[in-house]
Amino acid sequence: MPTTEPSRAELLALYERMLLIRRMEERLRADAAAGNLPGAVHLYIGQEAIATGVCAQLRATDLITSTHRGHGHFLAKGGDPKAMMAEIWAKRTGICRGMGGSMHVADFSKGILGANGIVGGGFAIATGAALASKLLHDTRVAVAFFGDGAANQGVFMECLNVSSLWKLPLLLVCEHNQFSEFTPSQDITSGDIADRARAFKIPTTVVDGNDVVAVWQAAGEAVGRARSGEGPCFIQAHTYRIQGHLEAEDLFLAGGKYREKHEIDAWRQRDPVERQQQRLLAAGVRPDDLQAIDARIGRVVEEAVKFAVESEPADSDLALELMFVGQKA
Amino acid sequence: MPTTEPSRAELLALYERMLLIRRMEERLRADAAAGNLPGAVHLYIGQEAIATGVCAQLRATDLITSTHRGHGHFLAKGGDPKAMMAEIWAKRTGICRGMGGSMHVADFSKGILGANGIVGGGFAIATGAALASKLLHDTRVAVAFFGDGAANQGVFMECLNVSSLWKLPLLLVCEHNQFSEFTPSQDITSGDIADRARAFKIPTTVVDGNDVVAVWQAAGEAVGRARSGEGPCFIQAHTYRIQGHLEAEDLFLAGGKYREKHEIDAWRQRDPVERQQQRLLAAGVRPDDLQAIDARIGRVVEEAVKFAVESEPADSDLALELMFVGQKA
Amino acid sequence: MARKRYTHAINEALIEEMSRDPRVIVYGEDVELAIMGDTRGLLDRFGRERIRNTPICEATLTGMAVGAAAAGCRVVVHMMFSNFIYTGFDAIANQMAKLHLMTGGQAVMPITIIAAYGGGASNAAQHSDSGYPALVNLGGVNVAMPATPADAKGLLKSAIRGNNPTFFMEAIGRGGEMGEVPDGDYTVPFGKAATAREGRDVTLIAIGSMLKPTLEAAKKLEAAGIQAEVIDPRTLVPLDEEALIAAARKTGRIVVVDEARDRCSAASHIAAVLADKAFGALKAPVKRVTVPNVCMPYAPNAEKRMIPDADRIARIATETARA
Amino acid sequence: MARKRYTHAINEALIEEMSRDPRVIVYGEDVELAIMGDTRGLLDRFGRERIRNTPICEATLTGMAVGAAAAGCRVVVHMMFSNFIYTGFDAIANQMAKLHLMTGGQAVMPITIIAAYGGGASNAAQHSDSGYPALVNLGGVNVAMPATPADAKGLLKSAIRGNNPTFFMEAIGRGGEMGEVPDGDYTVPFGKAATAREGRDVTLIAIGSMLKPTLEAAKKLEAAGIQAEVIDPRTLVPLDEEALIAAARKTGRIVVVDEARDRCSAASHIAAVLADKAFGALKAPVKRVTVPNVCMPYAPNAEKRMIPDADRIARIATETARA
Ligand SMILES: Cc1ncc(C[n+]2csc(CCOP(=O)(O)OP(=O)(O)O)c2C)c(N)n1
Ligand SMILES: Cc1ncc(C[n+]2csc(CCOP(=O)(O)OP(=O)(O)O)c2C)c(N)n1
Ligand SMILES: [Mg+2]
Ligand SMILES: [Mg+2]
Repeated sequence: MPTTEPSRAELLALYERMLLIRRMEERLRADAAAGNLPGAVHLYIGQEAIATGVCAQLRATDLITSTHRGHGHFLAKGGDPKAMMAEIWAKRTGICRGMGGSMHVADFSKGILGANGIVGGGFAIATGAALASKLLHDTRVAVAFFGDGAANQGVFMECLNVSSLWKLPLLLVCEHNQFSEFTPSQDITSGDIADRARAFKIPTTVVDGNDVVAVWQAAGEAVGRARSGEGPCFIQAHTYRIQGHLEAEDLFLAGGKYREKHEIDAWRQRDPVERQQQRLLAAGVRPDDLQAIDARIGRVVEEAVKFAVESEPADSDLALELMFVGQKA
Repeated sequence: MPTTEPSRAELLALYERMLLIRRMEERLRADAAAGNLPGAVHLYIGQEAIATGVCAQLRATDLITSTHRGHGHFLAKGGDPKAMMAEIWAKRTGICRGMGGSMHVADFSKGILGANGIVGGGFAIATGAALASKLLHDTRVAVAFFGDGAANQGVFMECLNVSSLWKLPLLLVCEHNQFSEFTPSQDITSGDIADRARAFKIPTTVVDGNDVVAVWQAAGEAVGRARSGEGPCFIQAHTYRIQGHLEAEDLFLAGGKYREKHEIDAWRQRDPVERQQQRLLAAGVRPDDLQAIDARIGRVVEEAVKFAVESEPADSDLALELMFVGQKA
Repeated sequence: MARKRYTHAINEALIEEMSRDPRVIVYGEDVELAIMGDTRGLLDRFGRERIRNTPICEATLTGMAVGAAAAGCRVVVHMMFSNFIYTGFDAIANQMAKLHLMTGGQAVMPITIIAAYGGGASNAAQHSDSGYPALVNLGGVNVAMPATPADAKGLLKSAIRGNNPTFFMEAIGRGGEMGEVPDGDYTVPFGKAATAREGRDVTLIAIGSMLKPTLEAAKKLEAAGIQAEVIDPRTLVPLDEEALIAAARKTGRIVVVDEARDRCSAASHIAAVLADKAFGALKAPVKRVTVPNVCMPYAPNAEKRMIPDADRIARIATETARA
Repeated sequence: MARKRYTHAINEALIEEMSRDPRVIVYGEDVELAIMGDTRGLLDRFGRERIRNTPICEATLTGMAVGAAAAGCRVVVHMMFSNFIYTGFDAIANQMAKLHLMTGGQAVMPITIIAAYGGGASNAAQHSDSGYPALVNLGGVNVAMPATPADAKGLLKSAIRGNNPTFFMEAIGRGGEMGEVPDGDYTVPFGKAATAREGRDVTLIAIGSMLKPTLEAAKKLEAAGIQAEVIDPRTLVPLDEEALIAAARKTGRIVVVDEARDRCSAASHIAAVLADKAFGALKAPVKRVTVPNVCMPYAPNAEKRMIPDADRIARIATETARA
């Protein structure tokens, strides 16, 4: 199958989406450092190309599951920056009404079945969503985003098996960012994760996860295959987690070290946002146009923060109502 | 590595052990049909070559985990027929004092860490045993016996990963008997199970599970490798479950059907006990000698049943003592 | 109304609900040939798109239910023995029970999980647990404990139509028991206890599988001149506290009977609720008749010793009535 | 005796027990760099043979503990947050809690599982459960609930030396709290409640993380002229029923405080035990102060509303003392 090249408009859209994620995350980093955010915050900086490239191939009705590092997936799938920001600020206007927070941003109306605090928690949910799509004959595709660490959870294999057996419209996207918390991936991962998918006869692609176009192309093929009833696909995207596992990780590490600064610096050279910027410039896009995008996104982020800050705190009794549909806790 | 050929004495020992398992199982089948046994009984008839061939390569101190279909493994690893029979008869002289029954026969003093009612329950236990062996530097090998159905449990993959990473002295033996309860294996298993082990860079052998010599040879190599510190091995042994999933399965099936009689008949032609008998005869063993073995085993079985029948029922209050070591329930 | 087996009543409810709503699907290990009997005939009627055997992978079965529900199905998962709930517990406890809250009410999970619990068949410890207290404690899942064929049908239909995850706990070994079952579209609401027997001397609260020996015990008590009231909560979540409190106030003498292990059992919880909210009316210690804190031994005599039976219930009820 | 942090006390116990017995091993996700702080420094001291990071695979971590114990190690598994216990629940509930019985006493499992529970840090529902009631109900595992640094050290040492599987529940967010910790080989026996404060008007039974707000509440009560006795069971399995009953008899007025969800909580169970065995001495309804039947919301204000605090405890204790 010949690889599709993105149009200039598509290239710009990919860039803009990545930049939105980047700027939102940068702002969250600052607010976390300032002590404005309750709870743990896991940032997606450095991995933006993956969520962006994949989600650009999805329809609004398609379904995704995400991870504890879920802001990027939320935004890439069309989630509202304001509602996400308010959620992380624990406000009643948050997308989950302040009940979920950073690790649980979800917008079911947009097919975002939620970030997830349980590593590996998304596999079976996405598989079930793909099953429903198949049984209801509605051509929706389900995508499970997950980390290299999550690929060691047994449910990963179980879902490879089930989805392959039943030819479910499922796309599994492994974001191999080299770490699982403070443990280097190679210390806890035997063999090549892609071989695990191959063992179940699932078509597999390994891509540069810092190249949004490469991701977009791989996802395009995979989603097309899944949607046309050919069953699941697996994409392994190599990338790097630029930030700590979570903000304030130094507190947890108490002087301990698990990676070298030069490694981080080397990966900064492969920054996915900058690479896409270079590509656009090379394709003749004017720096002014890029700056306009940046300015626009700056305003989106500011508005989101303003909205979050000015919103009311969450309803402190809401949990009693929300444990069940139409039934008290 | 050149394959080792078993000596005549070894061939005879393999035969005798298989026959012991066969006769014990036949007797249990009869007693189950007669309503003498409480609880469910899953028989190993047709699969005897696997437990026998593998356990013949083990030392008394090596450790095994087994399945709901565990009588064969128990006997092959040197478990006492009397104590097993009494256990299944729910007697206080049973190897588990009547607390475990058919699905839980265990003899820790012989490295038999137990049959297991949880499909997939043995993987991690065996992996943990192998870990202890490695940490305590005592060269014990751990073996996990499991069915094709169990290979779809996620813990299988988790243990492939852990054991491969840590080069644990673990042997994984998949007894592929074509079924998981009433479901044909191919309906619920995607790809080749052996490929799952290969994905973790674990050396893998596929053998005819109805040929005890082939199993013995494969196990010999694998156990040797594991013992010398080279890490885990995987053996897939193809076989067939001649009996129902459990005795009295017709009751559960209520007329439903999941396999054809001719299929069973075809596999009867490949009976592992008879094949070994033929091999012995071809090697010049006299029929009289084989009959003597049969007679000897007949006596062992009779004694086991007699012992079981004549033993006292289990202590009905024992559970209150045995939930903890030195602590009341 | 016709006399039917418990298993048959479940089967009937499944057929009716699958016929009523094409979004209802059923999956589990060996559901096609109906290892537990309750899914018999569904394959022929509805085809493999709507009922299917799965691989053995409980962790995925429970998680998949969440996803399939989120994407528009009404999911019935058959977990066979309730001990296998533990194998699939992660998605139950961390996702199913929490997602509606965590998503601010977005996730709606019409999921019914069927599982058989309890001892009495020498299935030994790994196939005999009555592990529902852990489910009750989760907070976000309903727990239905049908004791009769009629309630089995009525509660299962309510579960499948409902919009909350519900555990439908089958009383093992009672699958063959008979009882009157209303025909047609019979549903039993959640959170409504039933009075199985009226009486003024002592209140016996019997959960699920314990209803039958409790009713037997009540007969024995009657012979001894003690009128026992027998109440069946029918669902543990939601719990009909009002009815239980009213029943407790009526006699002031309470025995709660539960096949769960004693510590943190449903019996403990009900006793605690009454020791709080019916305190003023209590005339005797609130008693629990439960399984001791053991897992089920295999030997029939040892197993019998652990499970509450009519004699034990009657003995303790008599003491309570006379205390 | 020296003032130490709770986390530091745990760390000390680990170091002492690993030094004492070469068969003690520690594993878990990110234990090497000590994500929870309590395993800090072990790697340097004992090397990767005895403490090591694992892949993320809780189902295997718990099952592996059973096998490693059976083969001669004393195993400490760090599960990080107690919600991940659910992920590894199969081997806990089906193997660890049952094998000693099922094997007729052959399997001996010196296993300690450390996990942090409870809310208060806006970690949201999947990182804030106090799920120990499910463990208590299993029957075959001990459950230790250290509330103070001293008990953290003493109970952990007992757990590691013991021959039964034990859950050692860390009170999250209390890792930084200080308290006197006896030096050297200090152990605390299982099944012995501690009287944290004497009083004659009302008995407050406080579990784990709830000891601190309960002691605060007792101070408030004192200001109002109410003398509260505060009892800390320290282990829920085994449970020091005798001490609790004696304490209940002393005042006849009981409040049980528990960070678990209410239904089938440890508080329910203790209340039930007292409504049975201390019935004659009770002067007021037995009260529970617990988390309502919800999972933890993320927003700090909403979370605070759900977790019992000194004010709520004091209010209910006052009502109970005056009832
Ligand atoms: C079931 C479970 N176990 C452990 C954790 C703790 N934890 C949170 S993130 C993480 C590492 C995940 O690594 P990976 O999947 O590679 O994702 P990344 O953080 O690299 O994006 C761990 C162990 C958890 N949240 N859930
Ligand atoms: C966790 C769990 N799930 C389901 C079952 C029910 N069950 C018992 S045996 C079995 C099939 C096992 O198949 P396989 O592993 O191939 O072993 P075989 O019976 O063929 O020897 C199933 C599903 C169980 N015992 N444990
Ligand atoms: Mg990672
Ligand atoms: Mg099989």
